[in-house]
Amino acid sequence: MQRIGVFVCWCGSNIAGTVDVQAVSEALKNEPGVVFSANYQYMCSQAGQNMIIDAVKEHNLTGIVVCSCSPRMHEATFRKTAATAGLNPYMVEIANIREQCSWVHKDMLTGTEKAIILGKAAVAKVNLNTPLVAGETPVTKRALVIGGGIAGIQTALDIAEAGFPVDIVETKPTIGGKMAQLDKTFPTLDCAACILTPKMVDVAQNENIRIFSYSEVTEVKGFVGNFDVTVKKKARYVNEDICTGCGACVEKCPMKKVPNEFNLGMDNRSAIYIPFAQAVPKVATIDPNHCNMLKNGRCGVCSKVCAAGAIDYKQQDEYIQEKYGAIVVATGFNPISMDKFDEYAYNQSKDVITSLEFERLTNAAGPTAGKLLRPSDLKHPHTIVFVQCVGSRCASCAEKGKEYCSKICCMYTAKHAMLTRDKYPDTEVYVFYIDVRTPGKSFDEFYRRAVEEYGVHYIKGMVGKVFPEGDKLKVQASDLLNNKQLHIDADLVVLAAAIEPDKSARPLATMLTASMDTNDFFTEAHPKLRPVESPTAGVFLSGTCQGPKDIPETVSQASAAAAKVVSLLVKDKLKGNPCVASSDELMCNGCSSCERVCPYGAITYEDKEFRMPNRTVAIRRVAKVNPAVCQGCGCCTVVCPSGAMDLRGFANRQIIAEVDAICK
Amino acid sequence: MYRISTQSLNTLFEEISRVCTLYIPSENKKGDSVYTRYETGVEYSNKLNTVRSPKDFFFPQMENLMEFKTEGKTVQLIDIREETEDFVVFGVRPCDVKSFEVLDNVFLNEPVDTYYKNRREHGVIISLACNRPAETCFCGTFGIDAAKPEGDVSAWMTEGYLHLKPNTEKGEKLVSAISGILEECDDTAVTALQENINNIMKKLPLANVTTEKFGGGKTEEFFNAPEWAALSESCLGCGTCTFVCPTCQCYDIKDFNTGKGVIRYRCWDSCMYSEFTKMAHGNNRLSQKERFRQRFMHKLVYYPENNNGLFSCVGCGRCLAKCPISMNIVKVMKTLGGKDNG
Amino acid sequence: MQKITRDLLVEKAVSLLENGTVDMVLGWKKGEFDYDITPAVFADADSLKDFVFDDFCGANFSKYLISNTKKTASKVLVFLKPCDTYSFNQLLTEHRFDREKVYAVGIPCDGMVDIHKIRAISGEGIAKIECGEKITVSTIYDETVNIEKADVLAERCVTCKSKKHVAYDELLGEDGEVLESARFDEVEKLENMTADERFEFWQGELSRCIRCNACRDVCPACTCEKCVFDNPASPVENKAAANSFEEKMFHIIRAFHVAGRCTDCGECSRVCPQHIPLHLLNRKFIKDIDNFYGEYQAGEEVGSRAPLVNYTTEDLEPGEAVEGR
Amino acid sequence: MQVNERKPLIVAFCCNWCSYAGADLAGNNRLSYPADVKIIKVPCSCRVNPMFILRAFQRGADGVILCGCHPGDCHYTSGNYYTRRRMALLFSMLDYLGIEKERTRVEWVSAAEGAKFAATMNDFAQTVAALGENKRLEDLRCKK
Repeated sequence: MQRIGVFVCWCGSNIAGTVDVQAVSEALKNEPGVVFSANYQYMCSQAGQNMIIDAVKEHNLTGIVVCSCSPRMHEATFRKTAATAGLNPYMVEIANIREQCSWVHKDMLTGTEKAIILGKAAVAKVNLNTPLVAGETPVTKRALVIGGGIAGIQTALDIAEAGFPVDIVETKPTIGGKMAQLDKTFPTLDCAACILTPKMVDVAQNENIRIFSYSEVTEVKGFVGNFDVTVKKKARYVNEDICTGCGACVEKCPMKKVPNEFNLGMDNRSAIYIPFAQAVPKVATIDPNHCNMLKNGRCGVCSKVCAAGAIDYKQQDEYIQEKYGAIVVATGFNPISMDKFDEYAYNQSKDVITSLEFERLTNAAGPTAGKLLRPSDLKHPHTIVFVQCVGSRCASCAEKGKEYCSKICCMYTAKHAMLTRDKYPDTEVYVFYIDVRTPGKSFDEFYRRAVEEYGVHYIKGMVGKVFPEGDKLKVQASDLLNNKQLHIDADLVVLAAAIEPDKSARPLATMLTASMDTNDFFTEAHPKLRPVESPTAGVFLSGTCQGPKDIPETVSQASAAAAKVVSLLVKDKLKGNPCVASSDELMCNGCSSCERVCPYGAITYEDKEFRMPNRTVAIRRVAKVNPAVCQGCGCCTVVCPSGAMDLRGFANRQIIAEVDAICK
Repeated sequence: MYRISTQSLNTLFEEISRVCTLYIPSENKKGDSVYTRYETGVEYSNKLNTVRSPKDFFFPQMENLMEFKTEGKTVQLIDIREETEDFVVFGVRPCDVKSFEVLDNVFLNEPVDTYYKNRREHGVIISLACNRPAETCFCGTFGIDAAKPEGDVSAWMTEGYLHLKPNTEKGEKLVSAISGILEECDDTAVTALQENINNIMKKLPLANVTTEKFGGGKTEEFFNAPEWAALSESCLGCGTCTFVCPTCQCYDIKDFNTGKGVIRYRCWDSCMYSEFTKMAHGNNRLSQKERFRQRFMHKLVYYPENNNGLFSCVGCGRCLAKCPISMNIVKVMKTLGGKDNG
Repeated sequence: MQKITRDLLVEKAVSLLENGTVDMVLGWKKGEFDYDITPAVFADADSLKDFVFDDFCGANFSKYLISNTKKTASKVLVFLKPCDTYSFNQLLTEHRFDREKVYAVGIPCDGMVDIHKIRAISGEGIAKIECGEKITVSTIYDETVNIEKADVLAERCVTCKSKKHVAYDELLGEDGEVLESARFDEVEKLENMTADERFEFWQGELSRCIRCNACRDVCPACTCEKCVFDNPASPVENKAAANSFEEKMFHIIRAFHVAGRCTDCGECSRVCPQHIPLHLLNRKFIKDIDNFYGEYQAGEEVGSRAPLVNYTTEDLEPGEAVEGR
Repeated sequence: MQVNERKPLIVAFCCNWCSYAGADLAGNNRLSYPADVKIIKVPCSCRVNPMFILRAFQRGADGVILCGCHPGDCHYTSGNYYTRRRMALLFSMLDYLGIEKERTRVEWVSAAEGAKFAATMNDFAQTVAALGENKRLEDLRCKK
């Protein structure tokens, strides 16, 4: 029989406001096994934890029930407390009387009644708890970073700096990501390339970092500390090790009419290409969809001009298998498609562009060499209308856009407006907005400068319609503050398109068994306290794959993720989850059902000798669970008809005890 | 002796059920005869045997004994027995009547099982002679006369009439309570029937199975007999034989936690089950052979040894008909009893 | 077509025993009457004198192979009717015995008869039964009844799903075909009733259960070392049903545990002393599995992946299951 | 308390990774649902044995709901796919036995769907309340 201590937390008034904590601790006193029951303002505080430690010693407690907030908050805390008090950490159960009781019920009587029942269920479970000891597994001291934008670059650099090998997998032929396409960065207006490209070079030169560019992750197996990952290196038809990046092939390639992705299709590139001058790795890639040699075997110019002999038309996709201890997801974002926003005439006029296209138009390395010219006629625009929140904060138009705020648009639009007015003071700049959101260091000052010093016309209201007429774009909009309709003849309209997670994120999440929210942003293990970890152990989040972020935020999260990875990789061994399946070999039939449903291949079989009646011996095939590989889902326990397979920490008896207690 | 026309059988049942609850054999949807509480419309079935034996009336498969309730740290014990009322069971075959004697020896000797005793005292048995014994019948082996049923009231079904003869005080009381619909008669018709039955009994295929070789004191002789292995070879270890048997009396006592208290109940157990009489040290019969042997040794050796030679089998034939693999006491007796047996 | 007779099987058994292929024969042993046949192990040619083969040899030997293959260093000879071969394969899929230790002889089957059905016609006191297309029953009361075999076929044989052997080392006679049987008709009939009618039907059927466990113990899919219903450590362990809840619990769990593994051999219903149509529970699962996840016959192939240890990403939702049939 | 105000009892099995977190989120956002719903945490919906569901009914539950990650999002990759098959068959069997199919339900609730969790529980509680007391899978011994 256990000696259980019950500790009811008030959580200030969070619980005590709706649950009579005194009544709960009194009621639970009479439950079987309970020898001590108390309540306290903040059980998670040092004083609260000390109270538990003292009670364990004073009352020789063998089990602890804490009625408090969700176990997702403080189960780990109280397990540590138990360990400090000399108890096995798995002798602790949490009754969630905050998130699943006091916060969802309003009436004190109802809340108290339910809290008591939840407490009883936890007591019933602890009565059947057994001390559990986690197994240990070695850690592969290598990290994988998926995505080579600024988030991936920063994470990789920080991990490498700590002395661990890191691989970056990037789908594009070069790392750099979206930041490489930007012109200037707010609010300091320093040039994006000037601050990014040195980091890219650092990556290339770091001995601890390998770059798999033009590659993607195709399979992830294993678990924290021991991931087995398959990376597909797509054939680029150029031997990376030999190519010097001289560019002779690019120059001579006869196929020069391929839309240039890097400039968002606003100019063309050749079939063999290097995305931009500072690309890392600086090697050429042949676009198989446009290369005549690959399509019909007629050409071969690049091969002829390549002095290094790096061209290899027969190159195949290559699959690389590697083991990693940790995985960082840094898959980034894309602006959403403007196809559904007919009202802005994006598909009808070349002069309606997105903000990212605007970045390329103002970038010295862009299609117009940095001169702000209209795409349609390459004339200088005199009236520019910026439309904010295109597809963002779109609660009523979820089929077109996103409900969330894309966060970065207010600031980059202010930047665009300011830079335009700075370089071309003869240009009238209008910005239509719902709200201007500028929380951030020096952000509001930046925005005010745009309005006050640069004379940008900020108009609260949305643009209803844009339509081309002659060489003008007719903009119909409302000015909510002055309550009037506006008609502006614009030369250029710039849409601040919402951003969304990269499309590769969803299948990747499935491979990683990492969860995502409904917008396909990765879910963090805790929104406040564990923002760079995914709920899947060993998988970390960096940058905009987790939610919209600007560069400084991305970089800080990237470094934070790196710190988490490093703190994982410095360990020689990892304590596993002791709540794993185990098979009672006396009852096991060896039928293989469990093996078939195990997603981790944790179950194997062995022929085992059993002593039978009358000194006979029988050999039977029985299941064995590898506790290091088992992740504790419990799927096997249900397909096992005899119940030989059970799950530690969530045993049949324990769950049934909870059911019984709840239904009493 | 009394009689009533078989056409007035329902009148008889109505009359008895006016006095107290009456159970009669009646056919269920599957064509099996089962004891059914009589009410208007329930039809009597003349089938030889009910699927379940009438031991259920005195020793039900499942019976709540008492209840515990806990209040804080105190335990309260509650007797949950309800007062049993008088009841009548009609149509109990001579073999089944004999089975009550086997059960009585177990439950009515010290320490007396009051649950059983209570029901036994309230039950009135109207037995019925077997006009058409089955091939599986071997009551004669155990000295039971299918033509002379015992019980509180004996009954015979002759051409056109049901004859009744009270044997006990309870029987007399019942007959006098319904005497209004009975007519007195002599025993000519019954004697003729008995003779007929006796002739049939001699012709039954199992008529020559004898208990000669068995009885108390034979443990040494049979316990290690090599034949047990082959006999039990294909036994599935199910409890069918024990549960349809009128004399099997083993039970287990268990507690059921309702969440609000604990109900202590008993239910039939079967020596064929792997957990039968499992004790703290483990199980004393580990193989099906041992469990199989236990059942027949008990019926043919241990029980008679402790009960003045009375065998714990009445030859009703239910296990012969119901065993999924057709292994049964007759095959055991014939195998162990030597060539001459049967 | 070669007629399969008792003598043919004995001849086969004797030759296999004598040439050393096997040292043990699983077969049907003669009983007291013409119908009470017991599965038995025959170790030598001499003992085979009690071997019988007739229309009462319904018992499925597959399950006996688990224990008997462990007892020999040589092989066990087993005679398998078509339906038995499915159980045989299913047990192999679940690694329950060593295939190398079995010599399986497939024998055709034109259906077994049900003594309960015969008795319902002939009455008690059966003295002799002569099998054939016409069955002649004589009683100890000097009556003789002629019965069409078709009228007294065992329920599972009436809706026989296959005359084809899916496993054997040697086949006697000719193999048959998988049949289009009407085995789901009864299930469908129940499905078409109202919920109240279904409840009443099953309440009535299951209330007769005496928890003798015969259905479980005979079932070739129920081969657990220790059944959850026998294991005192299990929360459902019990020796008798206290009420209708426990009756349902037992039968739902029993059927669920064999769902996707049950070959529909029908032994459960055959042995039930209370004539509960247990196969209608198993067949419900089989029918649902066929409808929800595509046709699947347990035991058709060794090593096939049973529906409950398998999935597709497009499976129907539990909420659609009732309508989805 | 009045007789007709009998509150239904609902047991909700929630997987640790999605639905339990979804329930927490409902709490964080103070989205209320009936207190009749009592949550039992399991690592994955695939941990739920049909026996647990029957047990809940035996002990007096009027409805049992199972919540897991959306298909494709299982923390353990495939657990909820097995859940889906098992429960489809179990629910169909319960219906076959004449037991109200509305008393059992499976819902996929992600960690982000606090609102869906609350709405689901409100709806289920209402459905179960409308069915009244569970009579067809009850064990009278547990109801005293």
